[in-house]
Amino acid sequence: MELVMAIVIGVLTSCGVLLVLRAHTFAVVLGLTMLSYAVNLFIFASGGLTAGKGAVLGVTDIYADPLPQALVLTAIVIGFAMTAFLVILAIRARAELGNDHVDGHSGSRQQQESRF
Amino acid sequence: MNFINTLLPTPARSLLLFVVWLLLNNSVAPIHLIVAAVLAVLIPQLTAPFRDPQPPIRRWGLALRYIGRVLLDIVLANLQVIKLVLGPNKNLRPGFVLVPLAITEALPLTILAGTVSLTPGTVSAEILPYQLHENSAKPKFLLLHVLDLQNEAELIASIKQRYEQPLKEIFQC
Amino acid sequence: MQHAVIFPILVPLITGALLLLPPLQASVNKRRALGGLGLLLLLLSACYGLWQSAGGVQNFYLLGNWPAPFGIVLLQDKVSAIFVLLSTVLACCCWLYSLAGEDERGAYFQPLLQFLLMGIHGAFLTADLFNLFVFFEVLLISSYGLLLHGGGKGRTKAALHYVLLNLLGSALFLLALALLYAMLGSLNMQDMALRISSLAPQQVLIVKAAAGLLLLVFGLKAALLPLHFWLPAAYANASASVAAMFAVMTKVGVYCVMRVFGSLFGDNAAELAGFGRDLLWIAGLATMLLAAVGVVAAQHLKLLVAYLVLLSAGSLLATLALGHTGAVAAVLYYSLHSTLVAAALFLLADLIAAQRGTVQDRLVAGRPLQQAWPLGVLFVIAALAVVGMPPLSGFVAKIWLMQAATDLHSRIALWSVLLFCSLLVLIALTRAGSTLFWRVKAQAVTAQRADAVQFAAVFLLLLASPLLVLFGEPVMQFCVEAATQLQFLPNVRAVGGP
Amino acid sequence: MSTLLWIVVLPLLASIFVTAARQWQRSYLALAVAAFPALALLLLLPSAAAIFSGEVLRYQVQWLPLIGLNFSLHLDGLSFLFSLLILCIGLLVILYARYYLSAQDSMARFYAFLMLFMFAMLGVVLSGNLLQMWFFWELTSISSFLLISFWSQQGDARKGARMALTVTAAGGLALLAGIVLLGQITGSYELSVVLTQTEQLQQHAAYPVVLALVLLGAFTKSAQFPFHFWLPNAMAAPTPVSAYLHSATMVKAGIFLLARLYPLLSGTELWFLAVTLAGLTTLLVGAYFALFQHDLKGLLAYSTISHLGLITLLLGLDTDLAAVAAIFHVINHAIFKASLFMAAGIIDHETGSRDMRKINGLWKYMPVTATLAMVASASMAGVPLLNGFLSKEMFFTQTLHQGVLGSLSWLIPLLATVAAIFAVAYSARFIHDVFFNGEPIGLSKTPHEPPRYMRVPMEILVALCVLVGVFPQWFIGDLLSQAAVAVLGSAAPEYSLALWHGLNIPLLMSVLALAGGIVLYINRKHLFVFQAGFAEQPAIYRFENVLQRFVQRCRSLTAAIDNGRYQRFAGLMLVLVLWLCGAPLLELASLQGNRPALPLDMLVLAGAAILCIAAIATVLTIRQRLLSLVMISVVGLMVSLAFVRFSAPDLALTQLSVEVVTVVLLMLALYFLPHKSVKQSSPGHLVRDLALATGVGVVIGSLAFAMLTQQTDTISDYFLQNAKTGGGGTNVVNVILVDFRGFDTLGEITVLGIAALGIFKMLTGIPRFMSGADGEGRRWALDSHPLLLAVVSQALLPLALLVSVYIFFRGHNMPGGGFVAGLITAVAMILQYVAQGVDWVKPRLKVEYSTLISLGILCATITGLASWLFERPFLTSWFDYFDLPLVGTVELASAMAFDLGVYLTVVGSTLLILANLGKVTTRYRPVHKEQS
Amino acid sequence: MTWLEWIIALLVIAGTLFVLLGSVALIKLPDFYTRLHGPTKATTLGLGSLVLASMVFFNFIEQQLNLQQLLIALFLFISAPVTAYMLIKAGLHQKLAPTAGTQQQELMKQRDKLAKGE
Amino acid sequence: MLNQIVLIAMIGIGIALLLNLWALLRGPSVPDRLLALDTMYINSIALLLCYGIYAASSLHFEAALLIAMLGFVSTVAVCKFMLRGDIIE
Ligand code: NA
Ligand code: NA
Repeated sequence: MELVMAIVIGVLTSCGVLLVLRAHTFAVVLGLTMLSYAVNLFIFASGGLTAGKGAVLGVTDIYADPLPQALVLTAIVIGFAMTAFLVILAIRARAELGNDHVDGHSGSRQQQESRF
Repeated sequence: MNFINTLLPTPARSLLLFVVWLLLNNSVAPIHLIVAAVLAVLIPQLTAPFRDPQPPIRRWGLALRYIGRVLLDIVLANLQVIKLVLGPNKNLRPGFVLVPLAITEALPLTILAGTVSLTPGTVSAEILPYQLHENSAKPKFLLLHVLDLQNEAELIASIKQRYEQPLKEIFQC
Repeated sequence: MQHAVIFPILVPLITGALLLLPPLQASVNKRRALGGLGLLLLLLSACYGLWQSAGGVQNFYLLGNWPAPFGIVLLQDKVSAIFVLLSTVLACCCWLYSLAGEDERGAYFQPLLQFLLMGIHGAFLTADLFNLFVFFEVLLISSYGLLLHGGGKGRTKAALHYVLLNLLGSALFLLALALLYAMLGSLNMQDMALRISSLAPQQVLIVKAAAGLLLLVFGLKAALLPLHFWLPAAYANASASVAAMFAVMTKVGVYCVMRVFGSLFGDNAAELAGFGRDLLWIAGLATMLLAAVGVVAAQHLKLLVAYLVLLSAGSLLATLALGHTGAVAAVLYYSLHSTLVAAALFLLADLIAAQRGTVQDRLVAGRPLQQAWPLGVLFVIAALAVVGMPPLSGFVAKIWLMQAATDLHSRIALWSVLLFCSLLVLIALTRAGSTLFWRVKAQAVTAQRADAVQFAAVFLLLLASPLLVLFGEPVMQFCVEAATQLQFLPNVRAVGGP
Repeated sequence: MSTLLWIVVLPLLASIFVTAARQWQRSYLALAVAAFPALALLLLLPSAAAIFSGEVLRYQVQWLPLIGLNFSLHLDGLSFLFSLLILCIGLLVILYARYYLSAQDSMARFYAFLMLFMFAMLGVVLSGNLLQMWFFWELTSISSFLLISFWSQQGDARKGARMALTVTAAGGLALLAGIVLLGQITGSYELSVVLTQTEQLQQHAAYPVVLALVLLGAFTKSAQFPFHFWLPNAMAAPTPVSAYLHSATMVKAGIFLLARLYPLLSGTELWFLAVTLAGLTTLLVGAYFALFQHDLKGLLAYSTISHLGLITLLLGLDTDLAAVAAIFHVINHAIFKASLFMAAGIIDHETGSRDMRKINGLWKYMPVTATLAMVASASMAGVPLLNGFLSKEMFFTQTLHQGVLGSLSWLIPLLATVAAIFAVAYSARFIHDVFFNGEPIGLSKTPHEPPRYMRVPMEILVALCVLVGVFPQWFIGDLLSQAAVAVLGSAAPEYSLALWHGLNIPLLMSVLALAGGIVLYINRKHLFVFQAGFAEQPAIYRFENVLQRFVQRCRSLTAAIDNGRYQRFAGLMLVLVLWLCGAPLLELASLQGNRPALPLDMLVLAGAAILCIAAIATVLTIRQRLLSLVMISVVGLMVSLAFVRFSAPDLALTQLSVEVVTVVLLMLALYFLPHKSVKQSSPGHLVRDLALATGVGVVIGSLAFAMLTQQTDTISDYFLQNAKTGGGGTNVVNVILVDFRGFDTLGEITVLGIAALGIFKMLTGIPRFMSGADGEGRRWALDSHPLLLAVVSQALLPLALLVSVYIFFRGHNMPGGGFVAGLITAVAMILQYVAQGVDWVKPRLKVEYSTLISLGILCATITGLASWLFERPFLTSWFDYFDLPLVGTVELASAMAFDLGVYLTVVGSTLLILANLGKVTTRYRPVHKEQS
Repeated sequence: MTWLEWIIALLVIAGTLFVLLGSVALIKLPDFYTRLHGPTKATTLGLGSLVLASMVFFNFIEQQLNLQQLLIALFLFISAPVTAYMLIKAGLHQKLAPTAGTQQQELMKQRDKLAKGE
Repeated sequence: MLNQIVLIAMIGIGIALLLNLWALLRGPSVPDRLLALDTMYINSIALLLCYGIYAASSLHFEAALLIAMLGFVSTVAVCKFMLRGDIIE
């Protein structure tokens, strides 16, 4: 099971990274969302995997590590706030700069200068 | 009576909330009863502005019967759908049907459209004309998509008779 | 007054929240008054904190009354007290400056400034790594809002890059946190430091990866090469008092390197002791060089100052990499000096730009300044301070940084880079100054005269520089004590333990 | 000895005073300013007795002992001599400047800068601490910058000043490095200590470095070759400045430094060679180029360079007497050069030109000035009976007695003679070309004698030239000997100051120089033609060009690195991740740790497969944005299910509700963004990104695996044990959120609130930019608020609120809590917006969202503050159980109030964001014809 | 297995089959409009029987009062028709082609006129 | 025995989810895919219900309820987007 989890995290990270490196804000937003999935799973995984019944007292006698769960919750909320901000910022950039390129200029110029 | 009207402007809604709260808590303990009652009063008050006026349910018995009939229809008709879905696609006779409407009030109409969609074989596609603004013409047609359309007239009649008529009576509209 | 430790976080939080209430939304004056009151209280509590910490005790504040290391703990020591006071003083001046009208050039300036302070102070005070992340986010999101204050294409573009990179950084921070929690089983920095010495070899390597990530994250905040990308554009485009306020933001990164790496990878961290110093050293020096080149290359004053901020960040981290108490003390002093002076320069750049018509702060001939004499004097003072020329604080800071290098190699590298950069900055600033003040092209036009509060803000910021020299002895002594205290890790498990 | 302090500080006070008194009448102002250095002089002179008897006066205050910088003054023979020069010539210059400056010039500003400079210069020469000396050293650079650029409207003045500052400050930085290194070697910066460490220093491996750095400082300041070029360009300064800075003070600071550190640094081969060669070259270069200057001040500037070279050369010679000669020449040069600069100033002032090709025959117009200038020139040329002759004689003598260059040492006297010939020639030119040589050409005014008092300073100086020249021992004997003692660090050697030392080689050299100089001057035409062949761009242009090129280089470098490309830096950051995380992983023997693995099940495998495929599909469909949004929703759903599967119901709830809000948000965003994007990445780019993405994925995945298989002892047990007893809740995750780590949550909701504020900020005044049709070019449908949706959403609202309340209250003991409850409420409200629009919702909603945020944050904070009433730290929780009749046991907990804060903030923030965004999209909706 | 368990098993299996059926319909049926029928009905019904199974399980086997699951069914029965309605509206708006044998396709075009009340 | 049956049911639902994914990837139109996504939401509820029986735990009920409530909202939002471009007007 751990291996599957690790692979999922890896795949999500890869996809996220690939999207984060695109030139359009929308792709980058999705990439960051994907990365945050990966990160959340990663934090979650830091407590180890438990197939018990959560961290609710009295329901079970094997408890999952509650702390990483609490951390993930915080991370999810903060991630949401940040994503929301970024999305609106992307809109504003589109509106003000006339395109949705991450660097705020049109595609044709980008193609000539697309160097890493 | 007046007091009750201001306290519970929408009794059906309050009742629903009361029951749902108990369901949610799986309990009829006194504390939950109290809370359910409070919420059943409070929430409708709070959400009253967010509710367009709708005709009230006049005939509760009929309403319950209607629900039962719909549930039964869902189960029975689903069995027919099994055949259609599992059989070869060439046997399908899909089609669009325009059902002229007798009821025009929003809530009954919604229930009608919902019922049609839930019962297998038909899906409500459009309520025509659109209610774009307050002066729009009242709804006249329900456009349906039918999975296996054999007899259009029969289908229309059955919908009007099985669902539209009872709804008209329930809401007295 | 056991609660005084948390004042620097709560005062801006409450002020910021109150500023959002409808009565304050309606009136500019009420908003300003409340904002000012909040800052005043904050200043008092920062001073009190400094006074409290001067006693030499490390004050713990157990949030929720949970014993360490289980609950979140705030730690007030000399280092955090210094930085809290620094950012508060800075904020007061920026706030003062903004009163000339900048604060109303967009919504929510006052509350965002308060929340930014909350975030910064939280980062300075917390002893919990995850809590540090949370406060990072608080300060970042406030800074995003502030960066966009006033609107305009340049700001939007700069903010886009700033936000994107920082979001990546936050993700990395979380990865690092998770790894550290998984290996060390705790989030309290001091507790983690205790646990780090008893790691299995396999775990050490994983912690190393986490430490690398942390270094990246803090490097991003501190704008270390090649993670500095966001800084020049963001600072150069931000509106004046925001840019000035941002001068302390890179210091947050520096502070975290100091605090987190100092405690986690301190002397008792076995084979992880001193982790990252080599990297910081190289990257710090490279940052300095790049920044100095940027300073020379800058075609307008705000960008120039932005690169100056970068330069100071590089100097701080390179010096920090030397790793001994003396270096840390020098870093503390240099932080005080560079933050305030850079902030003053940002504000000055704005004042100058406002009086030069369409050319703004671009370094080309323009129309004469309306108030050339007072602005010129302030500019000269700020320039002297930033170049590190006597009689202002820059030279003391520079000498101290130089003295921090004691072995041959670090001397050669640090001194040559530091002095070379000083020279480049000098060249750039004399060019800039002579262009802005002396190369006059068009006829004088009556321009907006700078507001008295604006002058006051710049003056107050610059006043710090001579004061840091005149009263250098106690300040420096305090820095040394703070650095020494930083080296000495309190046993957090003994605090309110079960 | 606080008089020392006053001597230094008085000019600074003058500077401050004059700034305050800038409205005063010019003469009064000058007088008042002069009073300060005059007073300082009065304070200095009484110490002469002590100094001449060999005492050293000190004054020390602790200042910044941590870096070794103390305020420390040190008055010995050398500093006495220099202080005297600085104060006396300073006084003369103040007087002179009173008449020199025109009515347009701000006298106050001039005097302020001049006094500042005097302060700095006195500080340098009186410093008893090396760091403090550097402090004043740099101050001289700065104040001289201000003085040179006094006429800042002239481009030459600005450039000249910048050049002078750049060169001298660069030297200053080197000097600083030298001093710090010196301090670190000798363990102190105090002169009194440092000067005793000669042996220790000279045997230290870093001695050559120290020497090089210090010499760099000294040579740049004293305009030694090859750093001499700034001095001629500093002539753009007002002439009183030149008379002061470029004759007697600033340029002598370098010489002073060499003299000051003479006991410490000299005596080694390296010193002799470096200093001698620099001095000799400078001597020759200066003398040679002086002849070709047409600008009066240019001639004097090169002459100054040459004389500075001469003094440096003397300090480099390996005889004690050479050092004495050097000091002697410092005095003499100061006197005659200051007077010559003043002469040049008068000529400039009265003729309006400094071009020797234009000004001729002034003897007729200003005979007194001409006489004075001629005497001073003669002194410069080394004519007997004048002071210049004496020191030059000593110089010649010493060139004959040294062995610095080994077998080539004979070159030095030879070249010295050559330089002397040139010196005579340019002095002759100064006299002949200006005061004789026909009539003036094209002058703007008719020259005449200057105002009476403008000539006084010159008269005094020229008188000194003669007096010293005739009665050297009487006038400066003691001064010189005590200065020499200070330089040599021991008793001065035997020497005699006399006009006549008999017929000897030096005298022969003098005669040769005088005769040769006259001959050379007479035949100068040939030399001028020869020199014209090498016509070069003036130094100032070359310097500016170099600087300009350098700036351009910097620009292209900066542009190449900080190219404004997000992708590059994001990529770099990820490469760093790969490196920093990958490197330790490579060392890892095995990823597998000690924790027992969970058994695999098919369902999880299926879920993982769906998740991965959906993630990849998101990437593949990224250019059809709506589609990739749909794909990523699947990922989100699967992540939530994973949380359920692995015992994290709270996470699942949160993830699910956040997911919906995010989707709604992204939909709103899509309205503004293009629905499809053009391909922008080249294949190479893509391959590289793919490789990077794979690499990072593998590294993070491996780390995850390594982490998952490691068993660690964590602090979590404490939470499990204390959640119920200490936190009053059975849902440990929730208790952590609202209690153990409630502070995190407070920060988290603050983040959410701030994000909403920031978003509101961004949305106000956003320019219009939106599409009138979808990606395929279809116009939008008519039905803005479908009936069915409207009715159902109205019906769902109370139900959703009820569920919110339920989730809210159970959160403490079961999965749920304020955050999820808040999102459910928010989503239900959003559904109202979606179904019926802003215009419908807005009037029905009485509360401002920002107020909700504020109340939420305040509610949580005040809950935390309440614990202060019970003398507990912030956020200390409280809970209790109450037995109520009929109702049963009820738990009340402060955590609920805290959670209420969370709830309010979440609702407020989410709605503030979405409702405002919705408003914006509608405002810019193009109106369809059919609809109107 | 007790008879109660048999009932649960039966309900679970029926539910699963309907769920599967809905998903198979999604794959198999020829056009968007016909595919829509599968999930909106079969799946809803399948879910209904699973809810029932769950309720029986918790109330009678686990012996705890548990009627919450009803709410899931309630929500579903309220929302499924709206989802279907919105989806088909979107499909019609995008003029997705119905399968060849579809009767009265002209109604799709008439819709625009009827919508405006003409 | 019951557990075995529920497990098999869960695998059946898992297969249904995979089928949904196939439909989602195949499309061809966006409404088609959206339909697949919506079905996925509903099937997830089914899965959670079965899992509840399997684990004899009602802890997952809220998650199912939330999917029922919220999955609907996001599907509707996407539909609204396709219809009007603007989901909140
Ligand atoms: Na002439
Ligand atoms: Na809208």
